[in-house]
Amino acid sequence: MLDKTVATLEEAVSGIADGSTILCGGFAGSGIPTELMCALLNQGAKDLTLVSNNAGNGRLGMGELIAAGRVRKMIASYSRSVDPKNPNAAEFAEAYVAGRIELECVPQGTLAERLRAAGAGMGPFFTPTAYGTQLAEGKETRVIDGVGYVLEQPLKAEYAFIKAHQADRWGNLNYRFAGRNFSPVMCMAATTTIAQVDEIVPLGGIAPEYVMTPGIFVQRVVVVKGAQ
Amino acid sequence: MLDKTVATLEEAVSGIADGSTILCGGFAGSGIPTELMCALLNQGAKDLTLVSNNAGNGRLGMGELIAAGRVRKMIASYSRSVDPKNPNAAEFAEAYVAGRIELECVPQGTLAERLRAAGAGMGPFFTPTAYGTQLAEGKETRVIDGVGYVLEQPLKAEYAFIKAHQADRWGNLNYRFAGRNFSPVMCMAATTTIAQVDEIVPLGGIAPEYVMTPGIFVQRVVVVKGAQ
Amino acid sequence: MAWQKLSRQRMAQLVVDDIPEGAYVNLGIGMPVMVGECLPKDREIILHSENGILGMGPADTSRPFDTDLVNASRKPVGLVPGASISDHVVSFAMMRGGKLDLTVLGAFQVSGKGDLANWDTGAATNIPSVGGAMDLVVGAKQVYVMMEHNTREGEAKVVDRCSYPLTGAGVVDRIYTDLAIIDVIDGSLTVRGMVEGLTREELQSLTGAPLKFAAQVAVLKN
Amino acid sequence: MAWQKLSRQRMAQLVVDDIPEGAYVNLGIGMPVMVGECLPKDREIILHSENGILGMGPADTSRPFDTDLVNASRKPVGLVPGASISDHVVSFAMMRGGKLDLTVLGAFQVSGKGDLANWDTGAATNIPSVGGAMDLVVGAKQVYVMMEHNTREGEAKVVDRCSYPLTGAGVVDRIYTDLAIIDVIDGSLTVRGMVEGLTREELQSLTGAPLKFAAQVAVLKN
Repeated sequence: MLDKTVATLEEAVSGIADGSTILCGGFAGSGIPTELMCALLNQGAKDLTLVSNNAGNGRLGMGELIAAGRVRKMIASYSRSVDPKNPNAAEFAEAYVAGRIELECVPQGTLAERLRAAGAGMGPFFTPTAYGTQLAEGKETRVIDGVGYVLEQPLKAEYAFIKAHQADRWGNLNYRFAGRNFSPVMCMAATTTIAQVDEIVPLGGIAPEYVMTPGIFVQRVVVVKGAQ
Repeated sequence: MLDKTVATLEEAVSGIADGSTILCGGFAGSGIPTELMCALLNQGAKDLTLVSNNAGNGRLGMGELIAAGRVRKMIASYSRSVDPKNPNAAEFAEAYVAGRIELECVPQGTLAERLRAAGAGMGPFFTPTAYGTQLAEGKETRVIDGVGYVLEQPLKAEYAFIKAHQADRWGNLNYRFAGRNFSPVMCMAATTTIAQVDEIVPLGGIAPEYVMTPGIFVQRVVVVKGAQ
Repeated sequence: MAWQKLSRQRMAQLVVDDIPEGAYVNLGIGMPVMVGECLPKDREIILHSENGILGMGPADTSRPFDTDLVNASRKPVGLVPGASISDHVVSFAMMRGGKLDLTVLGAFQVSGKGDLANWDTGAATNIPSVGGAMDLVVGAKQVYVMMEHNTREGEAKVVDRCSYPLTGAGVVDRIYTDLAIIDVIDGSLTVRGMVEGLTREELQSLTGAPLKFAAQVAVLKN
Repeated sequence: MAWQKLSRQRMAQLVVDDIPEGAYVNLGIGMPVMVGECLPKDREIILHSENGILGMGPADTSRPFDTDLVNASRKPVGLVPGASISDHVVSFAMMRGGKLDLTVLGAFQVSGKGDLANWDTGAATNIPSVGGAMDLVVGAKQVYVMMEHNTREGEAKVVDRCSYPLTGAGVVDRIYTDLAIIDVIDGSLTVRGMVEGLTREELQSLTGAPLKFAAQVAVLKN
């Protein structure tokens, strides 16, 4: 019997080694796997590279990991706090200004495409995004039919942390509204995808046509009721 | 008011010029826009390039267009008939053997990726598929970390012919089961996507989370009841 | 004759007037948000948000805040009938793939050739954060910029050459400022509207790149 | 002692015995279809079809034929509980992206280095038709081939170098024939099972590439 569910958050994040790269789903406060990141704080892995659109969603989770010095590098499209008065990425800003964390700033669509290339087994690809800007500096470029392109590399990872709505024991997932965002592509790009979900439904409980992430892209599922 | 529905198949295929490239959805008999292709036969456009996984699904539609000498070139992954006793692509075979039609054979996954690159506004991409085979001959290749890749080009088109299940007047679509296949990516890769559907539902009749092709990728919708 | 800067409200209204029915539009953060607020309810303009929402409308304030229904500024939004949800890959395919009819963005600077600088002032203390702006400008069919004509310090924001890091080169199609509407055509600027009472010489003196003037220059009023 | 070729049924059973519980498997057209037919109902082996079906099962024959539920051979299929539907882009991402644990394919020829030729015999009258085979072989974690050891004319199908056009170079991990099970390890062939009564010399004489033999060579019976 194929059963990807695990009983506890502790079990969900077990075995994550120092130096791992972890894709963290979520955008602007929706679809954030906060409880998995909190569990990782307890688990102890360090020297991590985190990949996420934003560099935190308040102190809980990613902010704590960064504040605790466990994150070596952040790969993100938007690491500043959106609202300086109510900063969502204060811990990152502090670590960045102090030179304690490395940042790779990637255009948001290129971030999605680099993850997709990795998940789909592709090599590098040419994208028009960022051509002629400083984010293309040092990268191979090519002009085709008058349009400039930048060669970008696949971005794969050992782990993905995902927040989904429902799962079955085969790891099929669905998401609520814009909670979907980067999650499907991150599930594809990681060797081991760990999903925290609101609830587990029986096999077949998600209609085949409405599965948003097929279980083949998911390795561990844990229920977190009343997630942040 | 934004209304992409048109009343007749004739209107749906109007304006298609000689020499156009048309993406035709469908795989192995499912999701085939047969009635749109039949309408194109009446419409008269010639010197066409058709892009489709298979080179026909019986005589009706694509077979007739090929038999009538209206198709200059076929881009497909599998142009042979699957069952020689009950051939699905007899008209193509006849035209091909007689030298009346050109064929570009593309690995199925590469066909999907080339369409996706066009639809997503990307440039060329490196894929491991076909590396070291005759389908990579004459193409740029690169070896990265010991893996060989072939550079493949985006494949865009003036038109896509799509069969979907339901649509609303904004062009949002859903599909039944494996009728989905190439359709979503073909909708993305064409300038003008023309969808034949089983029925039109009111705006909001397809739940936002279950829209399979957002209307932004669809330009014309026509109802065909009891489609082949 | 004295002249008055256009209000932000009026600038937004001018943009709205130029959006065709049925257009797919992405509105950037900052001033462009007002364009969304000015859209008449009887027009079908379909708003796109980079986090996969197509068909964004006002949030239903009678319900508790739903974190899964937010825009890129983390603000609550709603879904209009006909809305759809996509993941980030498809959402950005819409942007880069030329499917959006229009994006309206704020800017630090726009050059006379249509270069846009709107993501970073290049200050040493900045945390580089580009978001989706670079994808939008390469893909949207039309890129409109909404910004004040001059900085608070009186410096031109329409410049000969951007001193801030570029978001994209030659990507801007039209600029709406509190003084003028300026088209970027074949790498040069053509004024198509100016506030009432402003002279062409005055506008040029407040602008860092050479201006041409359309045969018909509209008179803009608050 | 006389020896007998394995039946196709027995070959399929040998493959089934080697598939771990919970594996994601794509079965090619032709002989591999029998593997699906041999799968015991109490095992959870998840079958993938290139047209976006993950979790394929037998068709419900009590219902009329549904053209939207077919496999790559245009045959009716069903969906098991837990099945999902994807479009072609995602379906092939599973294949190329290394998510499938196993694909079982038919072959015209396999070389001693694991090169596979299974899409074209190179005949001038052939219509080039590759389908999804090239994507499968670059991506699946394990590529098994099922084929007869020799052609009807007695020619070896395990060859030193494929004379037919390649599907992929160095991609095959294991070969199941009606005479033997052969692993491809570091570019050479190691026999791990042979039909009862066949000598190593006889097997080598029927094979076009040099064979090594595992420490334990299983005895295969019908």
